[in-house]
Amino acid sequence: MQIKEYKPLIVAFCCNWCSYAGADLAGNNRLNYPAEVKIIRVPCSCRVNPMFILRAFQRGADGVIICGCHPGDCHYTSGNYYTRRRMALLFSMLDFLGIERERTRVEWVSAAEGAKFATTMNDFVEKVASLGENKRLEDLRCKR
Amino acid sequence: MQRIGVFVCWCGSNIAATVDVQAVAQALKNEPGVVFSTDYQYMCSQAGQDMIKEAVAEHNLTGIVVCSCSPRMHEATFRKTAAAAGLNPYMVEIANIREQCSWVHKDIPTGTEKAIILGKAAVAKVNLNTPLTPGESPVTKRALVIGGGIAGIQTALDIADAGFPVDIVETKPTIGGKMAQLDKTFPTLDCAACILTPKMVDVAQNDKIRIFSYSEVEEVSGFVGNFDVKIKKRARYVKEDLCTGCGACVEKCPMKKVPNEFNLGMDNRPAIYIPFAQAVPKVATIDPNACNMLKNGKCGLCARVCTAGAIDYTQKDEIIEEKYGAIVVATGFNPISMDKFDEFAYSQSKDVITSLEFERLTNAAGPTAGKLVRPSDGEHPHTIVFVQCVGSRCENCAEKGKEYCSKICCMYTAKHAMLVRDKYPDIETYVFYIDVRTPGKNFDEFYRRAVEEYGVKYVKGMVGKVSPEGKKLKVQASDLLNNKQLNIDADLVVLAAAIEPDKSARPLATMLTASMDTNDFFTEAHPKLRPVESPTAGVFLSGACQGPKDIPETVSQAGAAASKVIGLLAKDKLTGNPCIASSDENMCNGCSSCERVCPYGAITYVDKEFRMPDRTTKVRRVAQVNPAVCQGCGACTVACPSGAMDLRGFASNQIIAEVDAICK
Amino acid sequence: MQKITLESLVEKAVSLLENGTVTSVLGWKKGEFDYDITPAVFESADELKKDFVWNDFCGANFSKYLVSKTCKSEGKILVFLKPCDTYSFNQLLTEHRFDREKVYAVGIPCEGMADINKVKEVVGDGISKIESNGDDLVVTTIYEDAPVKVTCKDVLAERCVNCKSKRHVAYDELLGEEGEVIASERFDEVERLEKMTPEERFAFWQNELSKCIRCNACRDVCPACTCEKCVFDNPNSGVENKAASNSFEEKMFHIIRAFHVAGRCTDCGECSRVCPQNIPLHLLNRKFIKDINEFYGEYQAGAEVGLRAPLVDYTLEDLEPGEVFDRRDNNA
Amino acid sequence: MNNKMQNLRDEIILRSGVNPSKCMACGKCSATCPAYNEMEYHPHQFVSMVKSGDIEPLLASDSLYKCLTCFACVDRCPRGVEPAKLVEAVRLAAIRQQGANHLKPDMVPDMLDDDMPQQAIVSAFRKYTK
Amino acid sequence: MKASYFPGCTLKNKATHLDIYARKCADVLGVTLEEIEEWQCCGGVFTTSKDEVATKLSSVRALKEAKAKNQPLITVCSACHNVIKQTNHAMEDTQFADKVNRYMGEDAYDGSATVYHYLEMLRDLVGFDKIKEKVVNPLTGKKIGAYYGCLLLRPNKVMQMDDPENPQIMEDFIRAIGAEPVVYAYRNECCGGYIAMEDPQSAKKKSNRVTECAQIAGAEMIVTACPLCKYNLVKNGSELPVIYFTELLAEALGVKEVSNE
Repeated sequence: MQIKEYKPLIVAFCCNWCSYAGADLAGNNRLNYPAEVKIIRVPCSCRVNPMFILRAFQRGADGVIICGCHPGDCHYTSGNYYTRRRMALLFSMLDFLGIERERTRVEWVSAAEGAKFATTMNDFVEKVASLGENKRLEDLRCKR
Repeated sequence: MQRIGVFVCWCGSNIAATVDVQAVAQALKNEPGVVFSTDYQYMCSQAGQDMIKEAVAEHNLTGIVVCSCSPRMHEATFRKTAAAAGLNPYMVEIANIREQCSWVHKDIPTGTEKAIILGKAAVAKVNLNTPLTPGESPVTKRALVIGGGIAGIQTALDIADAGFPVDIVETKPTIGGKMAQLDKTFPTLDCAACILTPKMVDVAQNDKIRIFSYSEVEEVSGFVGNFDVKIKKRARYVKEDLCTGCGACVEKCPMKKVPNEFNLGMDNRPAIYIPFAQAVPKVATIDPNACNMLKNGKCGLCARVCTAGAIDYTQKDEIIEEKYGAIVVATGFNPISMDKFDEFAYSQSKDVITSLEFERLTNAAGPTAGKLVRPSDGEHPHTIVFVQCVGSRCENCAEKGKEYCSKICCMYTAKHAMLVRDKYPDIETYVFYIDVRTPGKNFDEFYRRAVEEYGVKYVKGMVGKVSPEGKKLKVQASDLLNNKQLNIDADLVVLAAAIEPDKSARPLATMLTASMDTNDFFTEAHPKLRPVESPTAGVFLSGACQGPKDIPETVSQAGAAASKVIGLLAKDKLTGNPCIASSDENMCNGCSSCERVCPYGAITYVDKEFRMPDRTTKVRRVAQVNPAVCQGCGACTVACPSGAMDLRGFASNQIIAEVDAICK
Repeated sequence: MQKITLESLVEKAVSLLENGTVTSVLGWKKGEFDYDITPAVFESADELKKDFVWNDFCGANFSKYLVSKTCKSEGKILVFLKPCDTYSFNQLLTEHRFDREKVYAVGIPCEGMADINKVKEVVGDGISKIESNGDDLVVTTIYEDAPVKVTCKDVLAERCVNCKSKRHVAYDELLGEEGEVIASERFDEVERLEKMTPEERFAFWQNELSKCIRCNACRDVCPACTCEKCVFDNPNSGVENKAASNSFEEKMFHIIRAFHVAGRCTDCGECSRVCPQNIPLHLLNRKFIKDINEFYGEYQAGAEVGLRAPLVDYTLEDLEPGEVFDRRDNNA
Repeated sequence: MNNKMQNLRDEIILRSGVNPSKCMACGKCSATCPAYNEMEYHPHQFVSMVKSGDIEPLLASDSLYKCLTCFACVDRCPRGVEPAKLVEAVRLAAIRQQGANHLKPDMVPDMLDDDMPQQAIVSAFRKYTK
Repeated sequence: MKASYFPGCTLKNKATHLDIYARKCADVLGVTLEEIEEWQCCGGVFTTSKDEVATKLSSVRALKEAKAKNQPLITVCSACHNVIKQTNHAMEDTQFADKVNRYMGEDAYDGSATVYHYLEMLRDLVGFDKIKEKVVNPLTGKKIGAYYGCLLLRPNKVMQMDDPENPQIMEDFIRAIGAEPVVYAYRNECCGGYIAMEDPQSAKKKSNRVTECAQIAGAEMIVTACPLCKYNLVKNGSELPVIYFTELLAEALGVKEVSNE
């Protein structure tokens, strides 16, 4: 039997105006990043409800990353400022509960930063992969 | 249950080279709700779109998933296709298997596996999609222009020209703005008054335009197409409808020692005044801080000499409420204070002046009737030093200057130096510059003429110190090209002060919920593609409130803003983006969290009566989203603890479905 | 041990009822046991004189009850508020959750409430009677003949040991003396947990939260949880209550609940008081409060009506989520 | 720029805390410098020469000892470049070399007069001797 | 009010007047100046280089003592003030402070002492209004040009005494003692400083510019806080008398003794 190489599952929430476009640009420029990263498009990073993040973990995601416009560049002027507060508190809480802090991240990626998107994802996947499977937060029923 | 059709695009080899498109189509066939699945070379082509339309008809589809390039590319295309096939356009979802899959992954198994998961997520989402219809709101066909300088004037004229009524609100007693204070304009050297005052008269005579001078905007509520604005008309103690502008009061007023702000304090005016001869409206205004009658009830001379009976010492500030469909900000600029740059001795010598003061000093209607003399002693200057970039391009901007280039100084300084040399060839003129920036039609030619034909001495370098000594101003400067330190005995030093947005802009931006940059310039909706619109719908930008601009640029931007306003006012109804927030009244607590995070002020509260299960009624405060104002960011949906607030098109259960599909 | 007497409260309530200021009174009533005090509405002097209770177990925070009570009756309701209750009172007003006009709030001093679990640790189970006597509680059990004396101070509830304020931030009338805001050590326990390794923390919470039986008592008593419909009761939310499959379900519930009340929680401690499994739920809320204080400046929910909660606010200079940990590592 | 100069340049930038790339070449430092006429290389040249790594001529120049450290260039620079700190860093690079002290104790007696304040002597030593 | 006092080398030798009158006036104004015990040289000039640690140690010791007593540190000599204040600022950088504190024995110092120049003390701690009240011999009619030089004002980011291009503190001081300030452009330009030692010619040029400029503006006297400024101006032939500000203050407050120069 072949032992399957461990590949983490990463959910990336990307805001439509900057980061999703940044991811598109990474594609346009053929900048590779691991296929484990699956992007969900949201209008703004402030649309990301902590529930979505926990749900992802519950269903077996090994890492969740939220990407939005750089502070000051939000298409909706202030959405990412709320994201910044919410996620700072949420991530701190997850850490408080003993969840590895490397499993969560917020990164500001502009529409022009295709390269940053790719490096960020490479780096994030590598970090999460080194932690191994997400055991502390998953719902065992949902395991493949 | 939806009946979903899945359409997998090859994009030639763009997708097909790394993703086994047939396998994707095959895999998605088994997803819940999917009744049809196929692949094609170019889905966006006419043939591809026809394929979708036929499938909709044939399989009675209710939803469509297109696995193709980024939705930023062709979402609109496929929505149109759906609409043409009789589906609601918002029943389409795109799985991005090109930019975010085939182009970034190398081998076919990986690409195919991911493409299938992305397709599944899109299918999961479409299963929960509901048809969306954009909301509509009416448009009040009247525009408000805030600021009556050349930007505001031009915008108002253009809007009125299209047949829409316009109101101009101007804080000063007259419209005209900075341009009215200028002498000549570059690069053609037309006299500013000659080209501006006819426009001011046009404004006064246009029956579509109302001018609220000596007034300010007090409060703004509402939204695009439906703004409610309160305008405070300050008491000028003169009845505008009666005053004929004859000037008898101005002549007779005994209080003549008030610094004249129109001439930047270089001469005095009476307590009752008309800023300048061509003022519009040509109506006198009493300065309440200077008028003896208003201060202590002693005088009343102006009332006695006024044959029209226009003087009214009891006049009070008046609040005017009006509805507007669009608002144009044209609040303009001011030179920055020179207080923090006293190495140039601005506060130590009257003969160190700013460029705007220089304009007044050379203006035929200015304090010296256009005769260029030293302000300190009225003598003819022999050497004039112009210093550029004072306060512009400063790194330590927080305390002193501005980080940006003020853009207009290079050209007006060339103009000043040239005009001096033209009129007074005996005067030596030096211009100290860091760079001469002259991008603009006929601009560089103009600057070269100043140097080559008029003999203006341009020195690359900066002035380090100006020392008033006796009657002279000792100017110590560097000449970088000759690697020398220069010491010039000047009679007049003119500082090209950086310009900054008018102080009224910041509170106005708050009222309008329009965003600003760190320098207090209004931000445009898009720096290249939407340069005259604010991100706040229905608010437009004209002139230097958006960034430093010269007159030609201001006028063209003013016209552009006007055309945007006309485009808006020409509509009877506005159709919005249907992907907006909406609140479930049965779950809403009325806690105000959503209202506080809404960047657009789209959320209001109403008390609503609810029937309870026990047949009693209960009145509760619930949130309502104004569909015309909401832009669909979703900030409120997370702020809402009860989950009453959701975002159409990106509903919580849709996103959770995507998460589940990806994590499954 | 409470300084203010039962008689004075009843007297106040009766006089306000009789002079027509209020038409009902929200107060405490004995439940199954002496220590099992439940909130009750009284509408007559007789009822008050018969059933109204005030002792060291009157911990219940009435603020939340105002949401439903003010909705129903037309007349005014009298509510007795201990200092910590007034914060919830203000917070609910900030969120427009009840009509201030329909409430007559009487602030009463509080010397701290007893924790029955701590009493039981001393005297054991089978308590049949508890009476206050000066600084002591006199406890009778069915197993012992002689009653046992317990010093109130020794059995003070955790939230009262770490009382944050004896000052009332809202009332129409104040009985007794006004106290002061206290510099409490309430974050010490949070800090202790923060200093553990992630593994230790995970083990701690795994152990605590796996005790959760999802009875929803914490939610039902919480004055910040006044949603018309909780997301956990909403089948469309994706997180509705279901049989728990493993400990993560509980974690998710408690994280989301803490997040929903973050910035709005006044740290009244009711969640931990009512938890039948004695899970220290207040620590989750305090963690958020501590973080908010550290990241965005000191903030006490409910200190004033109309405060802008930290999660619906921002500054341009807020720290980045990634900096949270750098900061903690540097401080450690 | 050879390796040695590159190192020296980096060291000077590190020691002074000045980023010469911020300079926009306005020349205000040289315009305001009271010692300009005594200097072979002027403040703006210090900035541009350090930036380009052309440091050897500066090390050899007497200009190093003409700067009065009056900080006029520091305060008036619109870009916050702080040329005086750069001059100091280059001077240190020169006088920290063996035998390169610019002021030696035995030179001092001839320079003194009765009124010369102690401060002058101490300062000169600080600036010229390591 | 008590304050720590750092006189510095020159005030104990060539500029005794600056020191003596500073102390006398402080007594009159109700400020007790406690001289730093065993103070050492301030360092003479501030070396801006980030790797110079030893040159700053003596200033740090003085700062540390003031901090330990929890009182402000008062300086009079412009050079001392500049060096101590810049050192104090440098100590706010923790990396730099770490290096310095290795020499400081047990208690580390963190840059938290407050340093006042005597003039700032007059303005901020005593108040010019109070000085006005205490003046017994107002110097009415005297036209005095304040000479700041460079050290008091620059670098402004650190010194924060006044607007470096248009300072008012000395002018306000001159008004407080009843005289009339004369503003002239070179009051904040360099006198030539320590270059006077090895290049007196160059120092002369600079000094002369200052005095000329003051003279043209109509000053009858120049007042300064710096012994080196005074030396340079006087040595290079100032036609105007150059006086320490403390001496003028003493005169106005009536505590100046008959000259024994």
